[in-house]
Amino acid sequence: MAKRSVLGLYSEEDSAADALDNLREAGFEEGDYEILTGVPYPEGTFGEAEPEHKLYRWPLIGAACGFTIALLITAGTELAYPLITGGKPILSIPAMAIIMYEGSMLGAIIFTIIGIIFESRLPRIFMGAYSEKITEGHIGVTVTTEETRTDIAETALNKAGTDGEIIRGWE
Amino acid sequence: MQEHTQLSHKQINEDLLKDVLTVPKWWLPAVSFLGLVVLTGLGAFFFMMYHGLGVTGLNRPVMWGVFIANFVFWIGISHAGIMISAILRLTQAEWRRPITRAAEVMTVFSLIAALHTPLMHVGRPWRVLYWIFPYDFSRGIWPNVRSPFVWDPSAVGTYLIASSLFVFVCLLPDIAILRDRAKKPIVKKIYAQMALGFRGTPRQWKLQILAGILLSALVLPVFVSVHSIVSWDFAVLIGVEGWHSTIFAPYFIIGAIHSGVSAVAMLMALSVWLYGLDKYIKPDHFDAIARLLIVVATTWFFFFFLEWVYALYTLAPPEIALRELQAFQWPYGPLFAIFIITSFVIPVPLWLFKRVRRSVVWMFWTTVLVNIGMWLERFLIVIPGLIRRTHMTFDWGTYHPSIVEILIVVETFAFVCLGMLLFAKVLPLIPLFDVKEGMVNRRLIKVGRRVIPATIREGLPHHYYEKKQ
Amino acid sequence: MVDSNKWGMVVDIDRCTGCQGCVVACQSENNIPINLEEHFNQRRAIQWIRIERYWEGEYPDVKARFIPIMCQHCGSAPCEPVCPVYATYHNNEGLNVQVYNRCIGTRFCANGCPYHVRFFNFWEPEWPESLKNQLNPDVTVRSRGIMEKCSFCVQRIQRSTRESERDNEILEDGDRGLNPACVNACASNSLIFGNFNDPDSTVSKMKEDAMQEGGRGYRLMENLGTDTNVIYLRKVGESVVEAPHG
Amino acid sequence: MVNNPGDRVLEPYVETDNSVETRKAVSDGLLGIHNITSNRFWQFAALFGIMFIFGIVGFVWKLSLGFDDKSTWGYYVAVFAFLMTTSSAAPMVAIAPRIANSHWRRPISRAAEIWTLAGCLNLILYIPLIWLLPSLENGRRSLWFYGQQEGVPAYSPHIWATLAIVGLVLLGLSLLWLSTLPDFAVLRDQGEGWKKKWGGKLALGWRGTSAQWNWQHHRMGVVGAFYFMMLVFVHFFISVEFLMVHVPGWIDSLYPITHAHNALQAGVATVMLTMFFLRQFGGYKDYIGLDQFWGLGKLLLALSLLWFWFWFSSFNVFWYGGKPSEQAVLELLVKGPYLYLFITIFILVFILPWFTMIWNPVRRSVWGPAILATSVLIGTLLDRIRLYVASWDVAGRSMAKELEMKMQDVPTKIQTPGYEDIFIMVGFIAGSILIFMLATRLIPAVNLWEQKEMLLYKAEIQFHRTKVTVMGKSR
Repeated sequence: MAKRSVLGLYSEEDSAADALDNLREAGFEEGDYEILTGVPYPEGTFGEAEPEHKLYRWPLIGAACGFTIALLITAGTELAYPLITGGKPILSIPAMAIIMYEGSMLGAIIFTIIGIIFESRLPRIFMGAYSEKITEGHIGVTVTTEETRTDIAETALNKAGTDGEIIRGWE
Repeated sequence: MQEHTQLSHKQINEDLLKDVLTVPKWWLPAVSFLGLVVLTGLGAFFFMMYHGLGVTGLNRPVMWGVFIANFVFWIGISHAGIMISAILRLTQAEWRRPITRAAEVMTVFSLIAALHTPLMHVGRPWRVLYWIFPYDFSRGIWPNVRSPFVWDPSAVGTYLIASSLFVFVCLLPDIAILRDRAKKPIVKKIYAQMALGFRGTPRQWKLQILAGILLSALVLPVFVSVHSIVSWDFAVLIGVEGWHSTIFAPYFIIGAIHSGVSAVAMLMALSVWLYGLDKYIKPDHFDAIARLLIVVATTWFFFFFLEWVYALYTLAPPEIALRELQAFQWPYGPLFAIFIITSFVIPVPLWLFKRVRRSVVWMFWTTVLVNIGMWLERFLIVIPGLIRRTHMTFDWGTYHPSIVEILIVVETFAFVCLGMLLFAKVLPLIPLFDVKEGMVNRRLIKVGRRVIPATIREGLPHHYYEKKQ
Repeated sequence: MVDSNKWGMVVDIDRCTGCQGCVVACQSENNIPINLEEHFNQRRAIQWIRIERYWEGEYPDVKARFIPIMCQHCGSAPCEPVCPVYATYHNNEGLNVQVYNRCIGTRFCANGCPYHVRFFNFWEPEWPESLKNQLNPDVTVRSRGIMEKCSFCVQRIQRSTRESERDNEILEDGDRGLNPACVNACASNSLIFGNFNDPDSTVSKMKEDAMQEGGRGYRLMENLGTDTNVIYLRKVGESVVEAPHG
Repeated sequence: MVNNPGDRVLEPYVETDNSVETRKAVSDGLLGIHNITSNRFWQFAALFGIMFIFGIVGFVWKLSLGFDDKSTWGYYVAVFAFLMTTSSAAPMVAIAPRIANSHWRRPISRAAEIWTLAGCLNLILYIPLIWLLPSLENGRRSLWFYGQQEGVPAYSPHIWATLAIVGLVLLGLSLLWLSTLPDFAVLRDQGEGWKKKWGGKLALGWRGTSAQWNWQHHRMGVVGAFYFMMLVFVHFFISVEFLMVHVPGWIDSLYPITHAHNALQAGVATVMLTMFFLRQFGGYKDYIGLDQFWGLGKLLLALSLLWFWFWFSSFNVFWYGGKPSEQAVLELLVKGPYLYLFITIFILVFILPWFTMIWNPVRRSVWGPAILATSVLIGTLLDRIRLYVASWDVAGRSMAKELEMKMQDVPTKIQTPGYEDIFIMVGFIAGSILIFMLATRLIPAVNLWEQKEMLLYKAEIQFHRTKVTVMGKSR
């Protein structure tokens, strides 16, 4: 079923926080509503729940992959075409170590980037209810809910004293 | 920061995006001129490719010339970005905020510039792909992983990919601002695509902050490895006196940081003059970076000293002869003197004065001097080592860079400037959200009559303190 | 004849007259581009083997000493591992071979070589029309942009070994078909070529008594530990030219 | 647009709780802990004292054995170098963050500085070495590369090294004294008995005028900077004159830096361990928090990564170059008889700290950093033994004149330590700990004035719906 999203704009941090309280009273759970800000505030400024994430896994997985691939490439090429150069051993560990190191770092970084984008739930196709005032310093509270409950959300948002009109959008 | 102006977010948006969304007068002529220089350089490259490397000044003992010196120089500059942004992010230095992005962007472009010359200077550039990629599947021969020239692409490639992705991720919130500010619908659409629908939810912000810290921690080791590997291009060779020295890796790194951080100071001065960002880049920033430079330069000088001490410590006649050539014989003697004076003797004592540290003009010119000196340093590492008179009597030479080489070297400089200008046209050089965060987190502490600037620290969240008791 | 060969050379400095015959022979055998005057002025001349001349003593009693220098075919060569594309490597016959097709011309090897016997083709090599037909068909004509160096005339080694296998006769030591051009051209027999793995070959015998205590034998730049396959024999007589050491 | 929060240019003032009461509370609390001396303390002090006496015995015994056979002196020099790399490097942990003006250092800095007192032991250990160093007369390689030139004192290496080491100790003591001045004043005013007396003597009539504070701040900065430079130079001398000159062909221009870096790493580890003991047994639980271990942990992680980088930079160049002389040096120090020792060191000093410290929970704990600090310290001790015993063993073969070492010159087995060596090793390490313990009786192990200064700059405030810490930067 189609979801609607409602956005209220606030000029005061506290009123935005109040809006969250009202929404909780109105029976919306975490995840139904979200705070939109133009600047990173300290965690829990609006009494919102601390977002969970598993970002720290990504670089480790990436490093493991990169390391393995680099190991396969280096050792594989040396063994597949065993040419003696400068009396160095066929499997020259220090030389391999350097490339394996770079490989694991590359893997770690690429996976971290993917992890960051994935964990912050991007890319997002539909913006839903959004206002350009947010990047000007307003604080937005958006609620995503069924068609039927949008009015409840609106009243809850209004009670905290929105500044300007309520914006509705499709999810 | 001592003096501080609280600006509204609206104000910040207008200040920092005006040159992105509109065109300054000087922009078009500057870009077209630089573009011309770049095209000339590329023309010179194709000329060289058509006639062979005979058109350069290279000869039998001197197989590497200004190309490689230039390569090392640009790799050095490229270290500034990570140096500034990563280390200052990790140490939570507040003054990093307006600087980081410009530095990172410079990293990306100077890395590409660095890649120019070694790829151009090979004998058969049209076969350069075999350098890194499999030569011939049917015989299964791949690059020789024992060669430092295979370590190089792996390291530089990693560094390039990493830093450009780093820049992109840290750009997301600012692209979102551009998306909201852009007037033309088509431009708006493009920015909207690039912003990936960033809306600024707490989760997204938290991951932004984490990205800054985590990626810095990951890129730092890469940045150390890159220049070490570049230095091993020289240090592994036993045939050339003055190259086979274990200190090369740290020595190159610290030299790179020296020239790189100076380049960042130049960049700051230029962005103050060209884009009028004096509201954001304050004398305090120059002061801080100059203090950093004093430390870096002194450390660098100590490494330089060690390298020389150990060269002479061997008491090997060829080594001593080489050092004489480097330091006292024409034309390298004067170059050596210029290098020492410009990269250490003049700037460092000047930076000891507060008035110099806090003046844009002084900082600009001193850092320009440093970079002249550091370019010469690279030149003096590469060339005399090859020119020196060896045991094989008939085999020592001289080297004059030809016009072709000079054109290509100039091209790399123009390329970096052009890249920066183009970037600044489409995306802001100063991270808006970072500056805004700085403003939000800024507090003032009154102690008696003194007002002390303070910031909200999120390094160790408060509940850790609670856990502690 | 032993199964795996280790080709090498012994150079007797005492016999060398510095006649440059080897240099000419090498030029014509290996299709080395003609070094015009401007090539020398540009310091880009190519000589796979060259005669270094040292003056010894003070005028009037001054003596010229000559030492021919070609690729030393090092056992652990500084030039080999630095090549990113395996264009130079050590083959199982003890030769330091250069593969022209693989070379992309980074010139790393040339910097690595302490003997300076690696040469880069800065220009496209050219021959006058009259000389087009004297090019050796067994040897590749190198294009510009790649490295080249002494190969101990690998084409001759290959041919003679192939032929000896074909008519299964033993490839005897010092066979003129086997010898590199410079060795054949040397009027004073100061260059001797052979197989170090074959205990009764001339070179092995010479090496044996040259390298023993008090012998005349030495290697160039022994302190670099390059383990070369070329043995030099000191000058005999009243004044011994101390050969250049590192 | 009054209702646009972006236009709200706020003047956000913050109140910090630096009232007289809180300040008094802090100083009283710290003084209270400082004044307690438990029996356990005396028991341990006695134990270390006895060990130290053994050390003195070993020292005399060693001297009685004579200086002729250099190869037997390796362990002795190793102990000297170990003390040099731990106790003399510890103050850097106070100096560097103080110059960077970071707050987490405040409870740490004093303990780090007290370690300089142990530097006096280094002086005692150093004296015999003067007779061990070969002079320039026998044409040995020297940092003063003017071989046997005229007009150069043949003993110039000894002179320079002595000056540097003495200078380091003096600088350290003056640094400690400078930073303790205000606390001596506190002892003078609040302390009782002998502490009051000595505090009065050492405080030099410190009254805390702003001029005095300014003077003290700047002097500490200058002395700290000089201490760092001196430290680098001392390690430069030690690593060259006591290590590299003895191994012909060991031309490793990076090594002095490596030596200094090992010192920094070991110094951080020392301070970590000190913090751990002060927190668990010293009663400073409320003052030494997790973020101290956190900060130190990050330092140790960075330094451990650097350890590998420095080692590999040297190793790779030697391995690739393949000169016989360099191969011999590698054979001596890494591949040869010391291979297993080296692997142990590699694990203790690099692998362990690296793989554990990358985990934030480990860095933010109390036990994690302590255990890793121990492993780093053991590793560093073994490392000193590996390097010094190996090189002095070679020196015993009197190859100082030669420029290069041949493979066959490389010793095939590790020198076994004599009883006197073990006595010295145990005794002098115990001695430095003893000095530290006794020093903490007079000098507060967590300094008072920096804690009180902290009150001015740190505040816990309510930010809308959350609590945050506000940190001010004074200078």
